[in-house]
Amino acid sequence: MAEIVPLTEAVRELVRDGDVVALEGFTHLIPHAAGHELIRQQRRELTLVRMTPDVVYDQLIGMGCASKLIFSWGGNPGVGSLHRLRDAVEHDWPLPLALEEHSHAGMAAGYAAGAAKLPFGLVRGYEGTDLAERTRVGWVTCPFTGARVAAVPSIRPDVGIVHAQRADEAGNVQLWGISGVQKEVVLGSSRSIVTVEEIVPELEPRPDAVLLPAWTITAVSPAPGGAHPSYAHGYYDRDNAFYVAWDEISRDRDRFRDWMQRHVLATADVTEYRRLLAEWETSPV
Amino acid sequence: MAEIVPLTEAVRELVRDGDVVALEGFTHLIPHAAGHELIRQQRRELTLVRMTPDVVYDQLIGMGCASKLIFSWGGNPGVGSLHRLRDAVEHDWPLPLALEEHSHAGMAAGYAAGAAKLPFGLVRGYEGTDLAERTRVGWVTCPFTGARVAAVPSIRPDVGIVHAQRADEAGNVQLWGISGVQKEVVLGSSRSIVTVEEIVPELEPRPDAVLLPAWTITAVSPAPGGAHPSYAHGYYDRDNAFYVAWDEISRDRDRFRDWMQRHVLATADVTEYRRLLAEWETSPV
Amino acid sequence: MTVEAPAYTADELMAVAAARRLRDGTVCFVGIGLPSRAANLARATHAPNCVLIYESGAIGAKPRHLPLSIGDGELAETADAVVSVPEIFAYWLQGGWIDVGFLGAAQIDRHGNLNSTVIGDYDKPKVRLPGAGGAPEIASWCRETFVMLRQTPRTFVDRLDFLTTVGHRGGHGAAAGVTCVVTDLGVLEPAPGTGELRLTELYPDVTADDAREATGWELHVADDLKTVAPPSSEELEALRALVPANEETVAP
Amino acid sequence: MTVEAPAYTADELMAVAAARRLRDGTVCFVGIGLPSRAANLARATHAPNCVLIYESGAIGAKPRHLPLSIGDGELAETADAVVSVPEIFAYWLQGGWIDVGFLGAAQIDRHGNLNSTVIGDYDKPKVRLPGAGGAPEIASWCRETFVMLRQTPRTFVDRLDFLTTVGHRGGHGAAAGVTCVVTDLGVLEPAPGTGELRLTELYPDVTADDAREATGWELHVADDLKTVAPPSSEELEALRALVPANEETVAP
Repeated sequence: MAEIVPLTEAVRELVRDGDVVALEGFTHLIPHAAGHELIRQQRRELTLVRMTPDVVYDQLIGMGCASKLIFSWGGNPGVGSLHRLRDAVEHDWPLPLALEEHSHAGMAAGYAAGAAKLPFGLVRGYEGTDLAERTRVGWVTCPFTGARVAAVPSIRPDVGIVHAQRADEAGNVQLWGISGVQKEVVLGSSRSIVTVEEIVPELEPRPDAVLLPAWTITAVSPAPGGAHPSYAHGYYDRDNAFYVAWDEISRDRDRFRDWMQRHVLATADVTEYRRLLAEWETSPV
Repeated sequence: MAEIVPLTEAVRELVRDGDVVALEGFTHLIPHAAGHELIRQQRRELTLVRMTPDVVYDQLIGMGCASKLIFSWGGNPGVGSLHRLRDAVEHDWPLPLALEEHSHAGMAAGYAAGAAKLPFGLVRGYEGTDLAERTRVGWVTCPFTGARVAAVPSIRPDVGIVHAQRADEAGNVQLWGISGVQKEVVLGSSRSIVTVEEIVPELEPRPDAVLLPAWTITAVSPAPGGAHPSYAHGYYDRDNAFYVAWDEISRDRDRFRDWMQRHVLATADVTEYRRLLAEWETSPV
Repeated sequence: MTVEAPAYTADELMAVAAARRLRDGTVCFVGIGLPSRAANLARATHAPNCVLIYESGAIGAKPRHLPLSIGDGELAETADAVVSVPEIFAYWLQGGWIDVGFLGAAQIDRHGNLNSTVIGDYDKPKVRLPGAGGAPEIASWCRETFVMLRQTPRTFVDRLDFLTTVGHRGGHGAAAGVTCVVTDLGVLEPAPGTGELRLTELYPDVTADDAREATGWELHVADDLKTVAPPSSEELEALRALVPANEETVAP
Repeated sequence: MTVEAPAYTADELMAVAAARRLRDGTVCFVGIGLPSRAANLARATHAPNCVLIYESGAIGAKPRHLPLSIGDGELAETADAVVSVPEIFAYWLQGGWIDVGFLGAAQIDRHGNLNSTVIGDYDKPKVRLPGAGGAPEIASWCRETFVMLRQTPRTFVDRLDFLTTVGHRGGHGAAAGVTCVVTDLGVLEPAPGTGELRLTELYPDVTADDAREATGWELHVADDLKTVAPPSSEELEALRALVPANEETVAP
């Protein structure tokens, strides 16, 4: 049953060095505040799982939190490369990063299998690609038709972390808009943290909403603005300028570290981070 | 792209003798009007697929439309037996009926696999039961863990038939409330018919709604009241008294045939059927 | 049956006995009839935060009256969420989120295995029953499974005509299988070690011999056989507010 | 490139050339950048009933401005439905409902196979690219796949560094694979029989030799090589209403 606790406490209690951790959110509701807290608490040797690594994993990787990445598309959407991810893969900086890469469809099937507590998921794919040699994919034969179908390993993280719009006081969570694999990652993980924009007295039903009952979640932590630079549908827009700016900030190791020091390590939480960022936006570095 | 056509025409054009036909709707939105039209047009040798055969299949089976039934629970919910189904299985009346039976979970996985155009679905089940010997179930081995997992055949009907609350004039369909496997059966079938309570100018988004775009549907047919004695959430309630009355009507072969003759064969469509039934309700047989 | 002129029916007693076994906050997977009655009674009395999940996809349903079908409109209207049937089985039931599943059956054996498929031979059935429904997976994937069934030699059999649902999973572990059978005479639970169902509780005015006579195998009786307290007036009142007294119920 | 002082950019020409190939009512699976531009241009001009599906789960999105990311809020707001990511891939893409999928890549070979994984050796990459994303399944499951890619010897290569996506499915059948490659010089299509990509259309003021020089394999040219009509003012106007002229786009 979900406990409502501060994010610092949720991360301290629930995420251990060496854990398999998935921070999900498909372009929407990316749990940046939770990512920052992992960096502040200096988690190490994490296996990070995420379909679209994005800026949040660029930061975690660049700060040396990860030893392995399981992913399907690792770019800065609409902008270009993730420089810290590339630096880790191309030059082992700050640490070597093992990769397990899938296609989106394969990884989505793996998350669905994880939520269903199946050991693997099925996808008609991988055949004929070089990816098949480089990733964890197996093959099973259909007992009825003899067809060969690709099997992808079920994704069952130690900790699943997502961001949502709302929770009620009992810890039930509601999110809406593009919902990605958030339901799957919460249901498929051993422990889960959901950061939310706000706690409200009642969760009114809405179109295209996903509800996660309190009894499927370990911790709910308020983190208003916690998806920035991603967005929270109905709360704030995507900070497209930040994604463009990140290309510059992250290109250089020192500049990246300075930025992280100032904006993440030196801030206590998402509120301080957002305040600092608002200053930065009026006078860009 | 869905054409909006009368139900008589949709059934005439799209359902052939010998077809595999699934009329779905899990206790809610059961497509009774379409079932009646199959009976009026005297379709024969159908393989009927449905998780919960219910009264609609009792009628089709008793009227000799089916040669095989694929199902997972065949009773009159809250009342007892389906007497026509039992008579067919126990005494081959009016015709022998081959059975392929699953558990709900197996059949739901088969529908999901059908929608995903996979040859089979996975379920952690069937092991140790006598069902495994009596149905189409296979076994596959997880390439990662060595675990044995049951494989159920994908359900890909020739024709999928469901009932929904609304369509717009372009043939997009919206249904809400308990949504069962309706999306899966429409997406997994070669052809599909959706009967609707009404055609409206615009489909407003609602909580827990399923939208089926016009380009996934072959025919949309207006059939107001077409779920009776099942219900259409937001339109009319379940006719619980009818389900209880059906126990009596269907128990006897002659009485069953008389009832079907009078209420289905002698009526032209769902409107006439409902009118007749309203009379019957004021003066029960 | 030696119970005379009870102030309550056997169905009511069964609902009360099962309801009492649900702790507050328990996540229950319920079908129609007695299970729905028991779980909703628990919600209305000592366990207001029991979570009811119906296989039609209604999660956290809070019906004011008992539904006649697992897909009744009131379930969707009062639910926290309604999901598709493939999802309820894959993500929620197989996903391992359910504490207690409820089942009925036509036959049960000493191991808690259940038959809801046929009486007689499968190919030449004497009685064709509705079939498996959700039963096999409920017993496989819920932490515990409660069976609710009237006790007669025809239902409590030495040998099932068909094994639809594996009930015997030893009564412990993450998915313990059948952990209790609530009948109209008392309660049976798996014996430690063997897992064989034995009589552990009796209703008032019922004897162990009554239960033995109603059982098709040699029924063992626990040394510390308990007596179930009769329904309190509060329980009966809550139950009758949920169910019209003359209502027909046929599981599931 | 021999095009001088065009009244339009190469990106605009590519978007126009691809948009023209979409018939009204086509169901498109689009990524960000040029594909989204092309499909939305088609919607704004000759094909108002084109259906746009984004891999983020937005079905029937009708953005007024081009999204910068596949998950932009406007996509969800204007969509007929928003479904989960597992569902969009399993039921809709693998389900076979998409007519045309769009892809970009870092490298393409003469068979239409694509690399979006690495330049150089996989274990010691010179450039680590973003990876597969939805590309392999888009090319496998859409009826046709359109590739949009600037034509240079570095991108149109004799041999891929990594085969991320199988493009070559013969150009026919239920899932035809890559059926056209829209570049900044013209259009390549699979030759009947061999399926090898050959030049079938050229933009105004571009020669076949320009295209040959920009290709890392010996490029065959169709006998009936056509010239693409320059963008009409209506097309350019519609396109510029969708995209700010100075906007950066990096696929996908």
